[in-house]
Amino acid sequence: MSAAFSPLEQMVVVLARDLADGELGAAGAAALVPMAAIALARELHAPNMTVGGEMFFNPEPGHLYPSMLDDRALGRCEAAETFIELFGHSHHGLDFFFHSGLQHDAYGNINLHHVGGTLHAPKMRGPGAANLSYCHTSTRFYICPTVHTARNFVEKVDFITIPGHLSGPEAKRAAGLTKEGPRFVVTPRAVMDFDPATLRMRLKSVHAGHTAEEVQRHTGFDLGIRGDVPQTPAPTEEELTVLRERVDKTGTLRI
Amino acid sequence: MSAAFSPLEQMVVVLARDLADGELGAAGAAALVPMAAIALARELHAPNMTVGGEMFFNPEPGHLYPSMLDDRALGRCEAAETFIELFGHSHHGLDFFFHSGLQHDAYGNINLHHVGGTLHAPKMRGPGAANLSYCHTSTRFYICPTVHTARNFVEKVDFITIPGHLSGPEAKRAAGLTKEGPRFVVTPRAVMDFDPATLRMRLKSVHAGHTAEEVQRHTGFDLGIRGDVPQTPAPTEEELTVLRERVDKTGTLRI
Amino acid sequence: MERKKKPTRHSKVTSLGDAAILARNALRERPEICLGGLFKQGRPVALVRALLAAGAKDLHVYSSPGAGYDIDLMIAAGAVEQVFIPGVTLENRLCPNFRSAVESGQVTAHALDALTVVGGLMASAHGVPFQPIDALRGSDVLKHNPLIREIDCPFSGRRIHAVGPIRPRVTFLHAQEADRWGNLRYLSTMVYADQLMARASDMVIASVDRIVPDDVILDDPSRVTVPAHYIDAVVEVPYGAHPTASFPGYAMDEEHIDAYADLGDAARTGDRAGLDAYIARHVTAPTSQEDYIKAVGGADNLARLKPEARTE
Amino acid sequence: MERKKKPTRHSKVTSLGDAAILARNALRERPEICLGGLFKQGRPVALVRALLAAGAKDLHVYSSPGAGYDIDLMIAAGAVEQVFIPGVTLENRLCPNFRSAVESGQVTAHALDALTVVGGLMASAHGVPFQPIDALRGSDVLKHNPLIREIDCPFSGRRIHAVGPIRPRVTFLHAQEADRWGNLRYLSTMVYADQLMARASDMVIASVDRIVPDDVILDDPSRVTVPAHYIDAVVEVPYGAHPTASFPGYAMDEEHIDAYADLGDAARTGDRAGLDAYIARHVTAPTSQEDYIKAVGGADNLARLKPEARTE
Repeated sequence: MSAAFSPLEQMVVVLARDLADGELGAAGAAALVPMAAIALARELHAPNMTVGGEMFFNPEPGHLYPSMLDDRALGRCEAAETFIELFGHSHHGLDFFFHSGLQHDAYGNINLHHVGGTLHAPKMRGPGAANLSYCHTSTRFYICPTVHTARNFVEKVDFITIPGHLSGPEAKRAAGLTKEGPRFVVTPRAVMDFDPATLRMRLKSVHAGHTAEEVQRHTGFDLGIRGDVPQTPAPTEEELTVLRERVDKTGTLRI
Repeated sequence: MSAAFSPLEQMVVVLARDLADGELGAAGAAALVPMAAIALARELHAPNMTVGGEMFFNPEPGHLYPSMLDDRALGRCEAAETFIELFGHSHHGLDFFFHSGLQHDAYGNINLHHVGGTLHAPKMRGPGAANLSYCHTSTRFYICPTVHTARNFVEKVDFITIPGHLSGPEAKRAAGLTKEGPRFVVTPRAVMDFDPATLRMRLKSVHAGHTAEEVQRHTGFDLGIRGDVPQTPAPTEEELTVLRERVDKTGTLRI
Repeated sequence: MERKKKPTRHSKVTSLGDAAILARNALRERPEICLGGLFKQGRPVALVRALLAAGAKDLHVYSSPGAGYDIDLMIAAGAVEQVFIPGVTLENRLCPNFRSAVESGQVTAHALDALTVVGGLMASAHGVPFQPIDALRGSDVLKHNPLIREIDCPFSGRRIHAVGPIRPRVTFLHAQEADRWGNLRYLSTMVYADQLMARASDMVIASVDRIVPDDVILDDPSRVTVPAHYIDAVVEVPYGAHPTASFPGYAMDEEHIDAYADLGDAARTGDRAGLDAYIARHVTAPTSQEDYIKAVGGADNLARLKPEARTE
Repeated sequence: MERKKKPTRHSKVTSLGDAAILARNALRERPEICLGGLFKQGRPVALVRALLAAGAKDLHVYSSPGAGYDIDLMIAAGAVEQVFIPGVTLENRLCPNFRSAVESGQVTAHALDALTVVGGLMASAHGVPFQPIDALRGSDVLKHNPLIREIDCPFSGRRIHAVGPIRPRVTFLHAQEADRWGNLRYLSTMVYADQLMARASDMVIASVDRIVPDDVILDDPSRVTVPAHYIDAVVEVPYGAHPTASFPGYAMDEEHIDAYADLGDAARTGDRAGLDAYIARHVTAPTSQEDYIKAVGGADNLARLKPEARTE
């Protein structure tokens, strides 16, 4: 049994395990958990991973920063690029990317534009998003919001900023989305994946200290729970030690 | 009366006088005379000229180099660009540029591809040319070969690498060439310009020590000589002093 | 012989106030302004404040694909009509005045993506009538994006997207250093879309934390990020990016931005007094950057914004 | 707890011979090779010699828009079928073997311009199906250029040109420095089209005058010209660009290139013995760069190629 760990640490470890050596990927806009996952994977099993596609390569920050678009995090890295090179990466795609939004729906679509109303007469206007391409030019992406409630997990998003699986396989094909799309949804409560036949989200495992019933209660659509739901494998002692000693030296993931 | 000067020095001075302050221009491939002309203009009357559009800005070489694509000439300059920026400059155009070729014809068209035969079965294959755009995206250009014979000044070039005035105003319009095109042809013997009505080349002035008859004899088409041809104004003492003391310190133009 | 002295080259160094008037007048012809930097990094905020103080109105604002504090402040000051920026956020929280203005219909915020903005700037920089884009699928942004259109690709035969040139009338950039001719040296790790914007725009005005001697540029030309050719005016403004970052000089002032956002949130719920006082104190009242630095607690206070050394 | 050691990252450093075999085998799949540098600056000549020694044949050669010595040598060695380079010249004289081979019909030299080549590399680097070009008029090159076509511009309605992606199977680059991961640092003033080629190509192999410690890169990331992401193999080859220049290490060896061109001119008039001996001595016989350096007179001789200091 491993030591006590925070919900964000659990998220980081789940994501890190799925990133393979030699891959190229980037963290996206809400970067704390993804950057930690990438850094942990590089320390543990993926030394040949390249962090790139966001105008810098392989940053070696002194500690975790909430945004990667911060020279304090990038002062030491291997190379810097500009938006012109990012234009190319966006077309060529990465191996993995991360997203999260104001709303996420049953098919993994993400909304960052508005909740309620219309785009130009919104009830609540969100930030929008810069990069809409990595979600489908990349091999796969992960959805990893740091909150999980029935308000941000809804049956249907009000606006599809980032397409996930749209309304399922047929819609995805029609839109020309040929890659895997969202693979996992990792939240502080649980891990979800998508039914291969319907591409609807379903509960895959719940983190220690959480229950399937609780996760369903905090989700605005049916998670297709049948029988016992496995527990998310907790961080191993090695994972936790490396995470705390070499990646998150200041304990940002435990605040 | 000014001091003795070389044919190349005369060419440099003629070209320098026509370059205005505040303009943007570049030297092209056969760069010795154009670079000297640009540098002389900057020293004498055009301190706000920008040398750019060829992947470097405002070089300050220690002496004249035959090619500008030489880091010895570019070690001191204001900035370096790449072919991507050159792509943009080629579209936006410069104020002035320079060209010379294997053959130049009566309408200022320039051939760098082949003499005799066809492109893929040439009698003599030339070097080709990298930049075909500055000749018509730029406000004007100059033709300044360092030899002037009946073999490189021909009625019609075998291949139009660099369009000058094509076969005159109508052809130029049809091809979408909307700028001035070649303004002057400056050689070691003389200065030529183009008849505004026909756009055919004509003798404008002969350099000291040369005659109109001699220039015509070394030109493969009729230069439209009527009556007396003026002499090219010789370099002034100031021009020559500045050229030798600040631009061509090693006397490359006098070899 | 009496020889003429070498003629004098004009410096492009100007004052913050003159730069703002130059920009404001140009923007009256065509209101498209573009801002360099990205989110809380390298934003030309001193120039933005000066432009607001000079009374710019009805602006159409572009940027690299991500912006936050400055666009929010411009909206709070009532200077903006349309926003052409894909992502508008303070990163750790939403932009309060942007939200309010869009929700109330006072400002139109177009749904765009990064490739449209970057592609449009590329088309303008390259001098071509459009830039093909082939990486947009499935997003509702495609239904609303006013700048792209579908075309038949002459090479692949497929339907792809294309964007025409985005040519800002005025672009503001912030760099760490420049010479007096306007050659900009970025010492920050990233340079965002700043080079591209400089190449794409009609007029470019840059603020720099300091002017350096000519030889600094000539001795290391490949360090110049934006050549002077593209620059119309350069203004020496210490802390010119504040409250955003200018590495390695100073980090983003998160405390300042958070306090500003709190005032914006208060204004959303009806209490605009704090926000108005903020604008008066930081935008309207200062007649110089020295005044502004005093208003934000003086240079001693700003010295706390350590960039946290590269070798940490 | 027993903790695993941090796993090991693979170095991309390889030998000249292995790099040449890697390239040769890839080029057997698709013979499109691209060379970095420009004319007599920064050309990857050691890699070219190694590729010739490894027996590459029937190559289609691309480059930045200007090349000379290396393409001429490749033709002299009988390795080239088609040339896609706008300008082929030694600058002070014509390329003798290029001329002979084109005049005899042995090699096809396409009529191209710089914007076609650069635009094709841009399309490939950007991942789009074509690059619009709107600056080509009046040249006979347009009648023969095999890579461009006319399209109707969807924005302006005018007829413009477009070029599809140029995606070299292998690109050779020469930089002054790299770390063992393949992050390339150019210390030369210009970097030509080298970044663009790296982004546009399937496989990129770089020679560098020296490998530097990791920290040199990490301490100054904005000095990295081509990130390791784009690089498949890096070879440490002192004087790897010789007889072309690698600033600030060494200048172009004009004497060597002129002597080579004299042998080429002799071959044009029927006497190929000198040219064959040159190829044997410089290309076929050396089994290492040390051998090559000996063949050109040793390091002492090369030390004469002073780059003439920036501050001259």
